[in-house]
Amino acid sequence: MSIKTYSQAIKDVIAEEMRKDDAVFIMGEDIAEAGGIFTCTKGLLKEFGSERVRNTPISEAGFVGAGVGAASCGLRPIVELMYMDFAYLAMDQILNQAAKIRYMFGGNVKIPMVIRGQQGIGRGNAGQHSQSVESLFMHIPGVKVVMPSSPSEAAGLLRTAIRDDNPVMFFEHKALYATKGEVPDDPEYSIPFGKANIIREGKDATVICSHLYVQKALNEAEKLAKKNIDIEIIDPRTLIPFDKTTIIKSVKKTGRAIIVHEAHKIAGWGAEIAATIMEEAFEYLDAPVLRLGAKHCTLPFNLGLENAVVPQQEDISKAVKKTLYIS
Amino acid sequence: MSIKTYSQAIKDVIAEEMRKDDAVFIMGEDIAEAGGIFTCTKGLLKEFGSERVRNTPISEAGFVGAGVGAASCGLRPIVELMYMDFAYLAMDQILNQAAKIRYMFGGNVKIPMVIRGQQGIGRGNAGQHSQSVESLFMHIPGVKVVMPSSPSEAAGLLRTAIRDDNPVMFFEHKALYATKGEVPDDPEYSIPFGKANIIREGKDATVICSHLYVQKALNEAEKLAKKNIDIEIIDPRTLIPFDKTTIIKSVKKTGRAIIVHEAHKIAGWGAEIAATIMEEAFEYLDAPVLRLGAKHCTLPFNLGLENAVVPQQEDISKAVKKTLYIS
Amino acid sequence: MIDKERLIWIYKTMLRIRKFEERALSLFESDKLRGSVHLYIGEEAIAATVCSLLRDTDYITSTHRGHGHCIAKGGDLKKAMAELMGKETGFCKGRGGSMHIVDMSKGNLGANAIVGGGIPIAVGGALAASIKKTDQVTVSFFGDGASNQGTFHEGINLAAIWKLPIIFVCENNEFGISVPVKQSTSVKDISVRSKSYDIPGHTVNGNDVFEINKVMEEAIARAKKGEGPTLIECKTYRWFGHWIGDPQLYRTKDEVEAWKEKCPIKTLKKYFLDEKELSKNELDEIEKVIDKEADDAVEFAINSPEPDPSTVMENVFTDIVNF
Amino acid sequence: MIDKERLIWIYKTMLRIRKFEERALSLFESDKLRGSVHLYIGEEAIAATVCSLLRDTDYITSTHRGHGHCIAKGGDLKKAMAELMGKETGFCKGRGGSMHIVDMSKGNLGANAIVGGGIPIAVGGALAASIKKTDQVTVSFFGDGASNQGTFHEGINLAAIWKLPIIFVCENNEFGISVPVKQSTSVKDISVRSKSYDIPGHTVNGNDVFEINKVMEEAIARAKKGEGPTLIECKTYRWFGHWIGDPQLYRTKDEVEAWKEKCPIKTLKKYFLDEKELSKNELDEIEKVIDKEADDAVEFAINSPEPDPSTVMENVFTDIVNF
Ligand SMILES: Cc1ncc(C[n+]2csc(CCOP(=O)(O)OP(=O)(O)O)c2C)c(N)n1
Ligand SMILES: Cc1ncc(C[n+]2csc(CCOP(=O)(O)OP(=O)(O)O)c2C)c(N)n1
Ligand SMILES: [Mg+2]
Ligand SMILES: [Mg+2]
Repeated sequence: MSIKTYSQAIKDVIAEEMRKDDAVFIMGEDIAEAGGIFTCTKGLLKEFGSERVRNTPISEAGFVGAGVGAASCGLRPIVELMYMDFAYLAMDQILNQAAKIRYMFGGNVKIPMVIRGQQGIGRGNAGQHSQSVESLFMHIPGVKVVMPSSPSEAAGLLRTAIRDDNPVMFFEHKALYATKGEVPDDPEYSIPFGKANIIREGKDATVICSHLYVQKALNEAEKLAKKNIDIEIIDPRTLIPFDKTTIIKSVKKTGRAIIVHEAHKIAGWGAEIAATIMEEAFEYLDAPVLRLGAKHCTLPFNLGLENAVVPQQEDISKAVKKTLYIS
Repeated sequence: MSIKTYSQAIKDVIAEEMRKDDAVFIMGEDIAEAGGIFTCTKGLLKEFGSERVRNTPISEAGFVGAGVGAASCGLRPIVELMYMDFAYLAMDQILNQAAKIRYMFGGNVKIPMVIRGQQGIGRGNAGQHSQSVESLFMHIPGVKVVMPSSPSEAAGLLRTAIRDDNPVMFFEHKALYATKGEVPDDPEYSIPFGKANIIREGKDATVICSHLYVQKALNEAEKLAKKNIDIEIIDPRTLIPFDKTTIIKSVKKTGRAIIVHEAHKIAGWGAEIAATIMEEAFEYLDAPVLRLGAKHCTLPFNLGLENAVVPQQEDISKAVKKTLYIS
Repeated sequence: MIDKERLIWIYKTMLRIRKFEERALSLFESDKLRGSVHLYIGEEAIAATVCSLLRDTDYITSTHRGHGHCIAKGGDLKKAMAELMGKETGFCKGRGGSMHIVDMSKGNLGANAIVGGGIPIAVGGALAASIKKTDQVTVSFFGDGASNQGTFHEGINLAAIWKLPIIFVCENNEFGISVPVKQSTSVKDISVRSKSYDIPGHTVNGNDVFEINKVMEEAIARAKKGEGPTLIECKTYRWFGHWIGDPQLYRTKDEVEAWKEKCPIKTLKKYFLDEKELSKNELDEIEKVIDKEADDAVEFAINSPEPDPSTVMENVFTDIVNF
Repeated sequence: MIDKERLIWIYKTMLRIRKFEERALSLFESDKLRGSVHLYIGEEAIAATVCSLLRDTDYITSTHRGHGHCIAKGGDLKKAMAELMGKETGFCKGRGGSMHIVDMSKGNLGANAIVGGGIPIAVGGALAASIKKTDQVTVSFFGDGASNQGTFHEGINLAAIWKLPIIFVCENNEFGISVPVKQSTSVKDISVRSKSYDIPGHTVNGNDVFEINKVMEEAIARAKKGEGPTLIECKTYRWFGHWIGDPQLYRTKDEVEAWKEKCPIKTLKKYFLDEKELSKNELDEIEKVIDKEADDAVEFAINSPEPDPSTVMENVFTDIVNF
């Protein structure tokens, strides 16, 4: 085990996988000499050279598409989007091309490609640089959707992503890069997709969350514990594929569920999980599944407003109590 | 009243609004001389001239963005996307620009703009020309989302869209263009956004659907009626804004709900409605809300496969019976 | 320079495309085939000549108007026709149809129903060759309309700065559906746009195999020497409507007839006869063989099974099948 | 030709931008201001000269590096500084911050945090003017990096075929964040890309108000005559890091210092003195006034109220507020 930041964990896995497999390469804006504006590719240029560590022009559709083509032809590109908000500029290449090619081509091509980058609030970057866009990619078939919430998950899930033979959307969170945590030194350490992480066991209500909300939920769990409320916290880790089993099992135990995400509430992934829980565990539910998500509002620049848009830590306890009909 | 097709209804409203308001103009691929490949702009060039009826190059980001700019500067553009699948090419201009400008700019600009076009299956157009993408636009704040299911709704909702001061995503369905129906002759006829349409009253279960599934649900309703099952059918008509009131009222009456759409089930708008119904009418539910939507699979070319992906008419009755615990 | 053998190959290839599409057209008209079918008839010289210079290991990306590219790159007529009919034996097992034909065994990275969508993908193919240090070249085919997409600009710029072994072949057939080039495109010769990337650009008669061959040979040599991309514009014309049933109000019958006079197949046939490279008998024999090949493709396609709906979820991913 | 009055206006405007940003920098460094702040210092000649030729009714679109454009277009320093601080009194009521300043009253259609995102919007502004048959012109400002976005290509092509009254002003400051132009861009002079649209293209010294003025005057005349767009590349340099704290490994201190010697403000000041257009005293007086103006802006911003969180849902739409 080593203590690493989330960004170090990411960089180390990229480097290890590039050492092991010549087919892996990385491209994106400012990732070479500068090492990425969030330092996730620092030092890679020096070790692997400019063929495999490429600065791109500011041409998101162009270089994501080049990743799709390179993947079709046997390479395993990692494409960094500086902000996941910029995925919109490459949306056709992601959702009409990368996601659909294998299927439309009858299985004759595979697209082993990771599109990774950070998203979310926390740096006052305003509306076009603070979104959480993972839900969009959950809806359209053909891409896997990954949400690491800690350094060890960043490492374990990224390794799986790089080795996956399919397009993977890998959503980092800007406010997690500096988080430190233990990461296994095993250069084969990986976390399978589709296995949720039970962060904390509990019996009174299930809180499903990821990214920043894992820590926030843990903080609230302690407070709730003092009031004899014992919550279970589950981080799905991947949205596609999704670990229904673990979540349904938990809800059957607790009878109550709350989903918390930074993405907008309306038509966000919380809706999918809530609807699924209802479909699969209706008779076990003692209260409606609740969802906490960002208001239906562009992320504002001002800090106070920003906080008014996304769920706050205390909202988790409030929601838990609501499902327990405690006022 | 006149009997019109869905496409005629659209064309007539565009023409009427262009006559009334010089600020309204339309642009898109092949909409001028050719009148649009689905004839929704036929004859407009002749009446309004090439300043206000413009063929565009195949540059979706460019001309959608030009719409945003023209709207900022006081015009009321209608932008036709030949297939809504191409919205991905203009995703940044739609979701980062049109949707956010007013908010980010503190309310100092308005973007009265309609982006319209057709989507869906039915013509063997395969994966990149058959999607139903409305759910994506429901999730990101700042655009209204409209789904007309009949000629009169196409007319009434499009008029409201053109007169709305906000960006409106107007989703037509390719398989509806030839549908005929009565359309009021009143050149002021409009349907407000956020008012669901109760297509059929019933007491046993609520079926929420739009586009092609309205007719399919009506067909099944007849069959079910013969078995003394009386369903209520509601077409939300607009997803943003969404008429929660009508739907919750209905579910409180029937105790059962089924949502049917052609969009993919996973993280589709059905999930949002299902989760909302649970939140607001939990204690009235006699069965879990069910969702029917396309499988998590790219739309295939082959007709048999295509039908295997999207909900079939009979699936509606099956789902209704399931919520009634009738086997 | 085109040697006799290659010239005959080009001729046969053009004929193969023509005969294939004539049958596709009649199948469509008799409702045996559905969906979007865009005919390449009239433009055959481009795909045939370009691909006569490529090996199976070289890559191409194709368009919505992709039958010609597929066949010229060595694609099997049977699998192509089966795909058009949505059959399990087609190139894509009936999942893709006319607009999504792929043939990896011949280096065809696939057709694309998004105008301009294939350009960055081709750049990626060339990037793969460059990273792997192979001598593969990539050709990206696209239309005049596609040259107004952002991907054209982004893709060529990428290829130019990275000096990738790729050739951008713009098939300028005067229209994007109903819109004439001059209404959509700010330059007369699209090859002028090469200047934006500091790469060579050529405009040639796209119905003339010798002209196309000359610039392609140069472009391939350049690509293989690591000097980067070339943009080639081939001026041509599609004989049929954009889609079957297209009223074609945007052009006159006379214009179409005049272009039919410039038929690349007829021209090359005349050349063979004039130069006494091939006799009338030999040419008839070629035609007979290809007619048979095309008929066999139709028969194969018609007799092929439909895909089994229970397999519909296969190949969304390489692994997950159930959700 | 620049008359004395306009030249003084340009000088004052450059100074206003400079002084404004110096204060923004120190507020940021003392943690009084957060978010993304991109300084225009060193590049002031472009915005000031270009906007000296525009009226309030003319439009501009701006970028992530937008303070200069906003101020040059007549934007109030107080509202600008308040916006940088996220205050209710800012141009966007604190919703937008540095990267989203807008000022419709002066024809500033807004900054944009998406590189290249403003180009099609500017085309739309010009389209509106064209449809309404006004004589408004639109200027779209963007960087060298933006010239590799698809929107650059699509936007200029649209403007060219529609002969819109618009001028594309590329501020080539040698880098897109850490990436030097020659690593990202396939041409040395970005103005060459005008050839792709059959429009005039000019490369000028972006620190020289006279050079910029000359090509801008031509471009505006052309726009007003209905002859269509012009592409102008202004070569310049940003003195500070891309963001505050940028380690700037991509360039040397010497290089930065050499560019500081080319300071457009210093140059114009020297010109005024050499030509005896303004005395040292007069120049000092100008500076004093602007220093005060900038200080007042800071004070105004600091003393302005934060937005009320209960209003956060306002202006998602013009009408709906509750969901
Ligand atoms: C992104 C996108 N926009 C629009 C279309 C609809 N469309 C299909 S083919 C076509 C015309 C293409 O013109 P061109 O590139 O010249 O190719 P051609 O059909 O003439 O061979 C259009 C607009 C599309 N398929 N994709
Ligand atoms: C679409 C998009 N991609 C990437 C970025 C991140 N980014 C912000 S500024 C910048 C560099 C822009 O370079 P240039 O256009 O030359 O403008 P400059 O900053 O040099 O003024 C980049 C890559 C962005 N904001 N938008
Ligand atoms: Mg064409
Ligand atoms: Mg720059």
